Amino acid sequence: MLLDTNWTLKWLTLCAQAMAGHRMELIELDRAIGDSDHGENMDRGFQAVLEKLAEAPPETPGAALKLAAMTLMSKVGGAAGPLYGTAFLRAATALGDATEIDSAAWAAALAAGRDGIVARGKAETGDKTMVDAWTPAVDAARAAVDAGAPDVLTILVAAAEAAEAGAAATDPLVARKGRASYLGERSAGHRDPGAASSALIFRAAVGAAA
Amino acid sequence: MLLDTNWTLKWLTLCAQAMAGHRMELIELDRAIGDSDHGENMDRGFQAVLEKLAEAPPETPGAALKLAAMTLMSKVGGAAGPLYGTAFLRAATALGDATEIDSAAWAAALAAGRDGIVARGKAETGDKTMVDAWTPAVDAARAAVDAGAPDVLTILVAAAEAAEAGAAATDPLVARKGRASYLGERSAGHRDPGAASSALIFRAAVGAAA
Amino acid sequence: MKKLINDPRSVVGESVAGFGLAHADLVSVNADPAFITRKDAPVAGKVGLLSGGGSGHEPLHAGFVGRGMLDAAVPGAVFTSPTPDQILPATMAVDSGAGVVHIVKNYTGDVLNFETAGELAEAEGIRVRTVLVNDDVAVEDSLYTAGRRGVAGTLLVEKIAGAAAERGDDLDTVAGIGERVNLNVRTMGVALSACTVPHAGTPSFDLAGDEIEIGIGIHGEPGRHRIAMENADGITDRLLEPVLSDLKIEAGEQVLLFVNGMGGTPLSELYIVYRRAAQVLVDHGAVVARSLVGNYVTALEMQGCSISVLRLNDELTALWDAPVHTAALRWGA
Amino acid sequence: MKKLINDPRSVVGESVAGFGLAHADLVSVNADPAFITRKDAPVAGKVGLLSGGGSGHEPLHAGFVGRGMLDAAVPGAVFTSPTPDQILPATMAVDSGAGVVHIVKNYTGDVLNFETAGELAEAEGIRVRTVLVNDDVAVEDSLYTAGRRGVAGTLLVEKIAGAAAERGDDLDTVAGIGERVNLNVRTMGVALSACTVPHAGTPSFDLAGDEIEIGIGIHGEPGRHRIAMENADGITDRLLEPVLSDLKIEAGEQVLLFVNGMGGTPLSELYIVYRRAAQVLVDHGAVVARSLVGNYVTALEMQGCSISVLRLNDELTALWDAPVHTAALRWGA
Ligand SMILES: Nc1ncnc2c1ncn2[C@@H]1O[C@H](COP(=O)(O)OP(=O)(O)O)[C@@H](O)[C@H]1O
Ligand SMILES: Nc1ncnc2c1ncn2[C@@H]1O[C@H](COP(=O)(O)OP(=O)(O)O)[C@@H](O)[C@H]1O
Ligand SMILES: [Mg+2]
Ligand SMILES: [Mg+2]
Ligand SMILES: [Mg+2]
Ligand SMILES: [Mg+2]
Repeated sequence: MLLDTNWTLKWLTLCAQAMAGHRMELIELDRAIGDSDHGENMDRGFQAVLEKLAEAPPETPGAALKLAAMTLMSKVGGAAGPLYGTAFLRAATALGDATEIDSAAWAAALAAGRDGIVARGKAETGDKTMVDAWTPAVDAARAAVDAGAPDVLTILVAAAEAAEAGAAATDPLVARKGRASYLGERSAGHRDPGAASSALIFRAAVGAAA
Repeated sequence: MLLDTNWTLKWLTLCAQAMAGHRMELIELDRAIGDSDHGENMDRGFQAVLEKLAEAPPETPGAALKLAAMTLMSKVGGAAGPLYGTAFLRAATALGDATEIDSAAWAAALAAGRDGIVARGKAETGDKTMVDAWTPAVDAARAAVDAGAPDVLTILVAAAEAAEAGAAATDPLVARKGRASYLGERSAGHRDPGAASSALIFRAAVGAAA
Repeated sequence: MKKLINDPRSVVGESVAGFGLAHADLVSVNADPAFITRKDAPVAGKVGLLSGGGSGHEPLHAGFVGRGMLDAAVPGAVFTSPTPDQILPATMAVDSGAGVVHIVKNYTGDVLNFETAGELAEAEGIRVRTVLVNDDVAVEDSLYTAGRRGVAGTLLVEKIAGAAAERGDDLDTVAGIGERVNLNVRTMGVALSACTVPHAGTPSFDLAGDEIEIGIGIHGEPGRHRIAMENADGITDRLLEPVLSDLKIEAGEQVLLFVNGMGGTPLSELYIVYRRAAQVLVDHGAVVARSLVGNYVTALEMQGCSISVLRLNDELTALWDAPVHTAALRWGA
Repeated sequence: MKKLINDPRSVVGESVAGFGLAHADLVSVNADPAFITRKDAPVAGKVGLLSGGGSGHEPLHAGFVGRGMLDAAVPGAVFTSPTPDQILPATMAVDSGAGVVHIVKNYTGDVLNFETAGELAEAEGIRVRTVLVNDDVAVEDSLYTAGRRGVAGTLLVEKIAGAAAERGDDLDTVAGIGERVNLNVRTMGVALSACTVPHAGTPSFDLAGDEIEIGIGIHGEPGRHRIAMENADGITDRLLEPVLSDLKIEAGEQVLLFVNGMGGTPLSELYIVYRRAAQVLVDHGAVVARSLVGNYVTALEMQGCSISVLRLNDELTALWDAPVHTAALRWGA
């Protein structure tokens, strides 16, 4: 299997469903160490993505991700909007005009997305941000490709599992970037909302390929 | 026994104690159908009366009541301040320079006090105000005098019992004067705070003579 | 009860002292008995304008002392009308010989205390005229009540009568204009939560999480009735309806729309109410010529608002627009 | 959750619409994308001043649009920074060719969104300078945080930079003055209660009846630490100490003292805090030359306050005193 435009559209649709379904959960995570808006923002943003996709259905995975990027940038706001926007934009750029994406290309696109987040947000691993979901996911995807995983689904599953583990691993951390950093030690003992939403996005990618 | 200056001072002292002791109870009554200040105002007012009495001890019952009247007028505020102030002032005027007061004179002083409240506040019996404690007390005192009660203590007890019954009888009434009247039917089922504080004042008069 | 206070008994004194420090350019504060006057009082030849009442409604009244509005404010204890021994010296302090107008909200306590103070002032040779404010349509004015309460409309009376006094109108004219404002303004309020009087320590009434009180005053008293929570537009319609029907606003009339916060409601919500109220007025054919939105006549930290509508005419509009320089209301100066 | 709203998702849109209706003489409102501009924008030859951020802090920022202060305000969703597609057209709408200063509170989201908008504006040929406000001493500015937050000091930056722009200063000068204000103001806040974000529906944190949060920001986030309730003087001392020591105020220096309410605290309590803070400053040898007390930079209906101290010099004082005519701050005009 190769990832195509249909998969991309399905992925974004499942992302929107996941954000709607986990809206309160993400709000609740952000309430504990932030300002209670992450779930609302992600839900609003991905609903807007669906509307945009319906208005002008894109023809390539890259075009779909670029449209998603621009929409997230203009509809999410807060820290997550520009960060996810940049991630999707860099991934789209990495994919170029390709209509079908293989494992290696997808792993590279994810890495480009992660690099975009780091470039904008300057967070390092362990700072208790979405980077703590993305970097394990990128590493797992790359490792699977290096190990010769032929099937892109394997890559997607490896990335999703790593992202979920990475999100869970933010629980004990003290935040050093973003709003949660204002809490200092009090941020420990809570999951980072952006890492949690990232894990949902990686899991949706598996669902879209299933 | 006749009522003298000592009795008057003791009465005002017991009034102050009663207001301090029932402060929260009067606040609570006023909270239900008013604005939660009656107990605080009465407590503040009678504490000030005690201070004034200590500064310049008056020589007659009338002078003591006049000092109390002026102090209540300037320290209680709200509806109760002018009404109690007027009542004490009219009673003081009725007593004149007398140093000893008999039953008939006391009953007349109470009636003058009640008339003062009615003159200022225009409330009728049954309007759910302090008048509903004062009028039965005045009537009971007059009736006891008319029945030939020789002892002023009998008068004081009759007045106190009537005031207490009158206050209790305000429970089911719908207020037609004062702040509680804004509640309309919702004022029924609560005791009028001013009637309750009046009953305390009449009861203190008994204590001072005991 | 959590409040930024030191002691329930020192709340008014310390707050007024802080007010005096923060606005020393505008006002003088007399600590005991407590009253606040315009820095330059008495203003030669000018009618003095004095208002007062229980504390807990800030910025009313002290926040409206200054050029073009009040000459003096007399604060009582929280929700307790002030006493004649405060009102009298404040009246004397702002009388330049032209007389003093007392603006009194219609509550038994306020009426009685101002009545006595007025008599005492007259005995001192000061001419006093009283303007009684009773703009609250929640309360029926009948034999069976103490009459309508004075609520948010008080600010409009103070501003407009203040402008009349400032331009040099005489005692009767200033009082007459104040009365005219009162006759042409109606208000209705809602509470989403109670407030806590400092010395009481518990909320002034108990309200379930899905209930609101319609027809509340500004003393934390319960309202006329309790209903299930509704959305902002529904509540706005409910408040505005009796205001408009009582005021008999007709198509083409110019009005001032005043959405007043009770203290604990965010400004953003007041603007949501304002939006609907303005729409309803326009649908009604009225012209919203002036507006005011904010927490001006409050009940401590109560959540809720009131809506006031004032029927304007050219003179009232001009007096509303006239310069005012107070701590809480300022323009053109 | 009881709020005067219709739908959590329409809160900002309806509130801004109401604001536009109530202040049609001052501002124009663009509904989609949402931004508010000065009625007469762009003002020929004048540097444009734009600020924005999440909603829920009203009157910040829209309440400060007008002569002598902001040319544009860009409201995001509640507690969510606005997006470049709002900031860019607002920037274009207020650029007269003299360039635009963006006043940005230091939060990751605000910084990133304004950064992108600034780049896009530059690409359109508009010169943009950014003033980052980070006055909150509760947060240490270190490698281990996102840096200090911008809180109530933002108002002071907007007022003073606004006066500089109004008198005709050029882009770099206006931005430089804004930065100077930021360098000379420090703030510290306390919450007595949380606030409830409309779309979240539950209070932003849970606080026992006898606890308060010290070192809070303006987004309903918990503070640096939680302590048992204290009286107003104790809390004031606690807030003021880090402000003064960080700012290194010395005897004889002139300061502006700003006691800001978080939205749900009565004005009377803010004056109690002001009273103590002014006393402490005087004891410290400082001269409280200017003051501001009120609910200006809020966190919805949160109870609590912040204390800001700004070190003044003759120029800053003159710019503070310069005329301003906005919905929420007005004098001399
Ligand atoms: N500098 C950063 N780098 C990477 N991710 C960040 C950074 N700052 C914040 N985030 C992510 O953004 C999430 C918060 O997003 P959101 O709540 O939508 O924005 P805001 O904090 O502006 O309210 C955090 O949980 C974190 O994962
Ligand atoms: N017109 C009136 N005539 C007689 N008593 C009155 C009148 N109005 C009010 N009162 C009495 O005053 C009491 C309330 O006093 P208080 O709470 O101190 O004043 P306020 O209502 O101004 O807060 C009522 O309970 C009632 O007994
Ligand atoms: Mg957030
Ligand atoms: Mg009362
Ligand atoms: Mg009262
Ligand atoms: Mg946010």
